[in-house]
Amino acid sequence: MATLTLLQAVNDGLKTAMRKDPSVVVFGEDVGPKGGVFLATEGLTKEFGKERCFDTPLSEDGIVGTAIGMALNGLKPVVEIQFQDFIYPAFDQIVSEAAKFRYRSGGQYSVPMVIRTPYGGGIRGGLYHSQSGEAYFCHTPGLKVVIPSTPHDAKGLLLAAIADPDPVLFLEPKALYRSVKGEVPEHEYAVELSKLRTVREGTAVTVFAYGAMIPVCQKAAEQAAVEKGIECTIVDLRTLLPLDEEGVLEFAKRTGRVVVVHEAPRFCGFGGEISALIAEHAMEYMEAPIVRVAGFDTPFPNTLEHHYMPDARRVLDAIERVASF
Amino acid sequence: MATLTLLQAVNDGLKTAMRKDPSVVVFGEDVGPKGGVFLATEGLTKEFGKERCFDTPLSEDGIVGTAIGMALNGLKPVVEIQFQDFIYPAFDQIVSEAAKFRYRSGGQYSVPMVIRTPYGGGIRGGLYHSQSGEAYFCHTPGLKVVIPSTPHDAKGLLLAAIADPDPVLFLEPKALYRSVKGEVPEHEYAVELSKLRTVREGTAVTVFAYGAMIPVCQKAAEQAAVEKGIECTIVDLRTLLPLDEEGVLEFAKRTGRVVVVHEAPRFCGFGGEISALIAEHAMEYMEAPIVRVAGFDTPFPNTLEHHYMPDARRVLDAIERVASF
Amino acid sequence: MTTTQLISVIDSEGRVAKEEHSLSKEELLHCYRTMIMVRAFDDVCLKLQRSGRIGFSIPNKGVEATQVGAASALAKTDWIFPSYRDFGMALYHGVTPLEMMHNMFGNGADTSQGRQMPVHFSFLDPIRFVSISSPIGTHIPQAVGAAQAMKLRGEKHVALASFGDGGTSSLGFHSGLNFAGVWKSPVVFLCQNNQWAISCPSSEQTGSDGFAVKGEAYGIPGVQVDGNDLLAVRKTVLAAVERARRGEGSTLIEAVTYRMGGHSTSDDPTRYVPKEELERWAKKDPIARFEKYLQRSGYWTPELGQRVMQEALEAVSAAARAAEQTPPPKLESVFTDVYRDLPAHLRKQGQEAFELASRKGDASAGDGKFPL
Amino acid sequence: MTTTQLISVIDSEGRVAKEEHSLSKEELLHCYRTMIMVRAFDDVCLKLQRSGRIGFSIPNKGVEATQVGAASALAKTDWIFPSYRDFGMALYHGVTPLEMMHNMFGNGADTSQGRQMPVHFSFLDPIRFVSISSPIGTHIPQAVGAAQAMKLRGEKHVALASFGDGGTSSLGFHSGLNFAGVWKSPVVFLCQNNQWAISCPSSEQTGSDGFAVKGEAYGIPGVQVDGNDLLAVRKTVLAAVERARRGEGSTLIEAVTYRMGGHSTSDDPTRYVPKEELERWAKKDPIARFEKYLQRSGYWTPELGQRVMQEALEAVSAAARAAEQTPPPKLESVFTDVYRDLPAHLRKQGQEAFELASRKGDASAGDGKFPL
Ligand SMILES: Cc1ncc(C[n+]2csc(CCOP(=O)(O)OP(=O)(O)O)c2C)c(N)n1
Ligand SMILES: Cc1ncc(C[n+]2csc(CCOP(=O)(O)OP(=O)(O)O)c2C)c(N)n1
Ligand SMILES: [Mg+2]
Ligand SMILES: [Mg+2]
Repeated sequence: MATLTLLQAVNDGLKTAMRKDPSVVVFGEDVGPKGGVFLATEGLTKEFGKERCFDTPLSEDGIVGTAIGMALNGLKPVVEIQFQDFIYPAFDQIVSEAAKFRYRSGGQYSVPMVIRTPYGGGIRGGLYHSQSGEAYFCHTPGLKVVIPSTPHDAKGLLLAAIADPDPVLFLEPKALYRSVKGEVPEHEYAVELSKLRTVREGTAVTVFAYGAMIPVCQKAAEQAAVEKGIECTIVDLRTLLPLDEEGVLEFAKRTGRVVVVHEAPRFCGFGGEISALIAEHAMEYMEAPIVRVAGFDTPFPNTLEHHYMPDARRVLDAIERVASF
Repeated sequence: MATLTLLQAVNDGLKTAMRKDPSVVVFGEDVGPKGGVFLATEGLTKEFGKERCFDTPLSEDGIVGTAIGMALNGLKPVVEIQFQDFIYPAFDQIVSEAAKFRYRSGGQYSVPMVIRTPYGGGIRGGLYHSQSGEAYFCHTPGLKVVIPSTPHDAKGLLLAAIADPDPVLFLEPKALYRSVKGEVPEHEYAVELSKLRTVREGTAVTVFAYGAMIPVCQKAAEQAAVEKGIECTIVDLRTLLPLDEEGVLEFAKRTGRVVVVHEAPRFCGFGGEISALIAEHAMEYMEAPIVRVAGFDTPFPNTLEHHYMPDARRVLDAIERVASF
Repeated sequence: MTTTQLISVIDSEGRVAKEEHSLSKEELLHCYRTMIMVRAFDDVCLKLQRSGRIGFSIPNKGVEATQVGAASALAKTDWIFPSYRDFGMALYHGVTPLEMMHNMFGNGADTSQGRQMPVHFSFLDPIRFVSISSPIGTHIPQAVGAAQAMKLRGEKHVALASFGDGGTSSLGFHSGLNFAGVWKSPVVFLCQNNQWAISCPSSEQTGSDGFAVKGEAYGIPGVQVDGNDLLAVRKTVLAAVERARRGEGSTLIEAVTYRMGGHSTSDDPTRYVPKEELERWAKKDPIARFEKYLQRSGYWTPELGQRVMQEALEAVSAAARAAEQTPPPKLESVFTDVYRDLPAHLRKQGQEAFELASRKGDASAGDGKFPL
Repeated sequence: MTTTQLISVIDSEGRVAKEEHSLSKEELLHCYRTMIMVRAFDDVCLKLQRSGRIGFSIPNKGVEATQVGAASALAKTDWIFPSYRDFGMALYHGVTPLEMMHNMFGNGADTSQGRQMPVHFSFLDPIRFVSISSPIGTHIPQAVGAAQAMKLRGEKHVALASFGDGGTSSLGFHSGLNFAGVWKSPVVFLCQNNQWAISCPSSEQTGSDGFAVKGEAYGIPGVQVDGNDLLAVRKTVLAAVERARRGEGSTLIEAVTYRMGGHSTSDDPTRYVPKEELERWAKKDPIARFEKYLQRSGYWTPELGQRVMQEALEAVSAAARAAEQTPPPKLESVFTDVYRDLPAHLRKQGQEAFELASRKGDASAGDGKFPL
């Protein structure tokens, strides 16, 4: 097995899919000869030709709109939106079209496709190169929303997303692109969608998180264990929609103490859904308030991004509060 | 005082604002001579001329984008999006621009403007004339989101929204446009934003709702009282963002039993935020699970919309379950 | 690149200067019957709506020649990305009035399972008539993508995207034509300039001189055709289709026509349409014009016309009766087709809905009426 | 309507056929000094970025004449809706290098309070240089709205919207030009065709023949101007500005120029830019060309050139030193300016952040670097 960064694992996943299935096409802004601004698509045009990996005009609406048409007609587009912050021109195509095609046509038409896009903070990108918009898409029935946090999952979830019969938004935590490394099988494999992953087990507190918050939570959990003897379970949700709701409830019940962590603003964020699920279906098991640690309810600042984004300090504080309640 | 429908109250609010403040301009698709597809802007072009109430080309991006420019430069645009379902082409302008202008410019530039749009089901409008997208916007710091449920509030909140220094999304429950009537002062007045309204008081269960769900909850609460002797408090949230969080917690604590109702899909919907707030800050007071009654996690169907939308039956069932827990 | 001269074949008296098409009598009559069927379908739907039996419909009076002329230029292997005012294209290729009526009634036999509003059709056979959505213009880049898939596979099929004058202001118009221009995709863009977008006249939709000229912004040839002239539309679309099949890329066609009815059954056009304008265009009725042409060719008599209309009305009325008696969709249809496989949370929500119905009785339909 | 001939005033040897402008020596030298200041600012920022003192910058080498020529056609009462590669326009009107450097360092004196990335400037004085955002094209309809407000109030000011070749594919381009065409708004649309959108050549951005022709789709005259010729840009923009002031509506100007550096400090243009192309354009350097012209006019010597550059570099370096020593924004700046009045939930979140900092220590900055 090769040791790859998360970014290399994405690249490997794309190549694996393209080698296997000639209907997979990759396109977006700068994904061709340049290989994408993060180099996630590096080498694709070279290996597969510019018919299968190509640049487009600067229009996310056009990228997603044409991808939908290709998906309707037998191709398997895997498109890149350069930054998740720039997905909003395609919001109508994603929310009104991709998510609703199968339903409105009674299954006559469907749009199996993947939209890959780097999301999240930690690179001093300010308001428009740091956002975490997952909640918008998770409130959109018909879509699937996937976020890997390890190289292994990045490749395996991406291959599962590409094989999926429905449109998948694949959010890549750009802060982890080069900062996490891990073993990644060279062959083709899939990590099943809608199944959470246990990162760490502990009986005191359950921490739900995903994406770039996983390492942050791991650090906080280590500190909690070492400094306070509080042992946490960390659950990586991985697929946000359709969510493994049974799994979430199961892990919440085990400890009765829950912390939910994400980078996106708190208000109406994805964490609210986790809290609400538990408050509705596992309330009797709760021994403490369900605490969210999230981005503030402000746009994403640049210089002070480290104050804005949840860090181990904030997660640890929440763990301690919940454990000692 | 005149007795007006909610639709007439909106129209009255627009006229009141335009008479008072010459910088108020109204535009959108079909809002001019036709008076809007629901007639909310009826008579405006006639009274104020086509310089102040006019039609636009068919582009929501253009409507909101130009409105932002006008707001930057001293006008007070009050634009209409014909159906909330058609706001998504303007999503980028709303989320990336209107919501972030003040922040990113350190207060040098701001965009006081109102986007009015009818939302919600109940008119056999199917997937694209029935949606309730409030959660998307409530997850967007920098916006305000307001939903009236009575004619009195429709005018008073609209006038407050127009007077507000920040961008306000004003969602009008189209199902109530003509079905609710109420007394509306002829003069100018404002209903303060970010203050909830108590629709009904009762000690057994607190029901949080807004918009077209208010009459549904009222009906359910009457039935609960008459048939089961369960007395509910109904809270009309009115301003969803910034939410009166203290008020929500206060009313949740009073009964310790909470039902949250909205038309939008449940998953990552606004109701999740209410549940999460309570689960975080008033958990100790809760004597029952916090139950959400919401649209299903599917697109909005047409023929079976009455199954999809929460009705008194479903709300009553939740009230009973929560009361008897 | 843009042809600024309006292409016309049949003159107002039904005369054709030079026989430019290769349509047989049967083919011509098929076009005619289809136009009549559109009008009959409209008439019946209007009555159904006025009597409260369906909620909504969209009239096509005045634009039948554009729809049918365009459809006649396509093969069954081509794809149609239609707007809501295009069902003549489906009828032309063999979709039945009954299949359409199921949608108008939103019953359980509707291809969309009663999920969509009336006139939002979806058909796979005998031609791809891609599921119509309400948001304007979104289908334009989709058509480009579908066409591009054909091109990448080396097929010689084309996609036709149809939209209105209002649709040219949409974002999809810009991105769709721009991508097609760069990719040289085999798409035909058919802009039906019927002079109105609900209550907004096409003169307020754009500052440009007509809509065909917009092709130039994308390196796409633009042509204007008399949309009330079936043979001119057919000829123009056919030329564009053949160009696309030859791999030469796309064409923007502006069919100049007129919406003689309201925008929909919820709309009152007398609030904004000048009476003289309507009268002027009524004289150019595309069906009357085609009848004159057929008559000159010896294919038509007033009696034949009456009979065709009579048969069409009967077929549509029979379809309406059958559709009205078809049961509504099942409750489970609310939950299926969101994804290919029913996910756990939707299974649960469906079960709860069934349980509640058995415990508390069924939900009852409201009396909400569509307002426009 | 579209002028397909490239407008040019100064030839490659600095000759001007006929003195077409009314600029005094001082004015000409102000343009020159501004272009040099842009280049100096770029050079210093590149060094700051390479040495890790700032995170990011955007080079302007090659496009200075377009920026400055356009700015020189505007009055202080006009509004500029710039892109991120336009700060020469701000410098021309009197924004200081220090004000700009505060933004590059994202410090507490930055007008955006360090909230935005570098080069996302916002200035109110001495001219409206409207807060730049990253999403491409969104500012185009905004400029139309701001201009329309002027028009409705009867003011004679104009708005200038500046964007790249890539920007013409954006949704804002389409809606902005479309609305301006219908409204005849007093806007000047300046498309800086610098041949590249990051790694995508302008030939893959559109199928049209250049970008000026796109005006026709909106009934807006389009002109192409040599963007490396300051006097030609000034003349063309001035004509458009005057047309707008006269109430005749907007103009689309395509300034044909070249981005001689990478897209940004994160970009490696050698991965995709053909070497010969760069060499070809290097010969057309707009500053060298203007120097030749000034020299012919007797206003310039190599010594003057050196002195102007030296002064500019010193001013910018001094600004950088001062900005670097200016403290970062205060923690509370994270929470303010979301709304005019701090709402309760943000007050609470801010308090919690302060409390946590006092209890658990301050958050520490990561080492994340901007990747492009
Ligand atoms: C994005 C969007 N905005 C608004 C609407 C509401 N709407 C429905 S039809 C229509 C007018 C369309 O006019 P045109 O494109 O000319 O087509 P026509 O109805 O004339 O055939 C409008 C504004 C919509 N469906 N989608
Ligand atoms: C909506 C959107 N999509 C993508 C990007 C990423 N991006 C930043 S600059 C750029 C290229 C812009 O090219 P052009 O408009 O020609 O301007 P130039 O950089 O050449 O001045 C891209 C794709 C963005 N900022 N916004
Ligand atoms: Mg029309
Ligand atoms: Mg460029």
